[in-house]
Amino acid sequence: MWPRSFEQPDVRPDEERSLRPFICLSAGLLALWLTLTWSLDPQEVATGLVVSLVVASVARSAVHSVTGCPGSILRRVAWSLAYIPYLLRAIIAANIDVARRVVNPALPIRPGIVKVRTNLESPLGRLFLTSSITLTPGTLTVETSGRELYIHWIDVEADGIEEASERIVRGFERYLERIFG
Amino acid sequence: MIWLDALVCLLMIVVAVTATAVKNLVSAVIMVGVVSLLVSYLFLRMGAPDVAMTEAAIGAALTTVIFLIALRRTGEDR
Amino acid sequence: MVAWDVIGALVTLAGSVFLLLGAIGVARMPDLYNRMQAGTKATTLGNLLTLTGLGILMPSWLPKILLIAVFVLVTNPISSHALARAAHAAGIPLAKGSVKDALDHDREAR
Amino acid sequence: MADTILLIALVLAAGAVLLAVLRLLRGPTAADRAVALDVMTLVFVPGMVALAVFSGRKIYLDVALVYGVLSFLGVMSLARYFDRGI
Repeated sequence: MWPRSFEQPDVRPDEERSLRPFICLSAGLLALWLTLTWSLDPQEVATGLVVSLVVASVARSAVHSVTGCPGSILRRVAWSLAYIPYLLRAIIAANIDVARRVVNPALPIRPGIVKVRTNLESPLGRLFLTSSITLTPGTLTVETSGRELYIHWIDVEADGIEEASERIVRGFERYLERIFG
Repeated sequence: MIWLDALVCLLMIVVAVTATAVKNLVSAVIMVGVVSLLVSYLFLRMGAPDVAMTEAAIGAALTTVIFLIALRRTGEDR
Repeated sequence: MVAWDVIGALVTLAGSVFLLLGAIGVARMPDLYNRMQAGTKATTLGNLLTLTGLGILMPSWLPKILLIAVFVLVTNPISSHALARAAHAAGIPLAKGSVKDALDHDREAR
Repeated sequence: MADTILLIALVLAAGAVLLAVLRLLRGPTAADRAVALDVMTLVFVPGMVALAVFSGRKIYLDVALVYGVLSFLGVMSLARYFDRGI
């Protein structure tokens, strides 16, 4: 079901033994469960605990890429919190831009697929980058191959790789490279 | 909001009839999915959330996947 | 008390304006990729605003409604990226006025 | 006041559904129709939440959530099909 371009990261043997990702994942799943049921009944909590432990033990390898990052957790959480308003502002600005194009009778678009290059190393960071680019109207990630992204742009302003990367990628990258290292 | 229900019913009939007439079979599968979306909304409107949830599970996901697998296996899409 | 109702209704109205704009884009745009730009993105903001407005109308349900909004926000880019990628791989062309297609160019070079 | 604004919002959402159905019926390729299906889901999920808020039954929210999840699955399987995956 997952797009092929988001490969699983390599799992190093020393991380295989660590319990931290397992505990993080099961705590996250339990929090999701409690939000969904929205009650602190002992039966609900017990069921959630069992289910989240089972799911976490099955899907453990998926969280290695998060906990395997260098740097302190606190700093990354702070940058993630700063990233959310930035992303929302970008989405709203781009939405108004696209809405203006749509209602204009002349339909002023210059679509095309451009190639950009990212400096992000971690696969999870790239996943967030492609998702953020896709979430902003006007740009849509069509294909990824390694560090290169092919992006459908509703109004091609810049032709070269460097210039297009500057316009589309850099703003998100500034935050993401601090979150995912 | 009876006009909204009437509109949804009308759209449902139009989409369902088109689904039988369209040449491309994948398009027909997508239209069946849309019909199940509208039916699910109507069930919800009539006060049956459990039926709506079942319709969503079967109509949106299960039949789409099964139809697509069947199309791929029979090679009818070419 | 009444003021909150009006604020929630106004936010919902703003969201539905974006939903309508996205749908207009889907109906008007010339090719699949541009339709996706208007359709699945402008409607995401519409979705977010509508759900927030409804959450303001019913504050005790706000966490669950925001959970639905976050879920839409997470799954939407993944499904539209997958759809665009598959469509390009299946050879659906860009519209006539398109400026360039770097991906097609690179595929042929390989 | 608030009721009037919400009624206008409902009319706009119904217009969005109409336009999406137009694209569904016209769309030259199946992928265009898949986009229309995606848009309709994005309109109907807040619609179901609105129904939940107006009727005051919290269980309706679960239907909206389940619909969101399953429609994501449907669109992903369509994408896999176009990509010759399934």
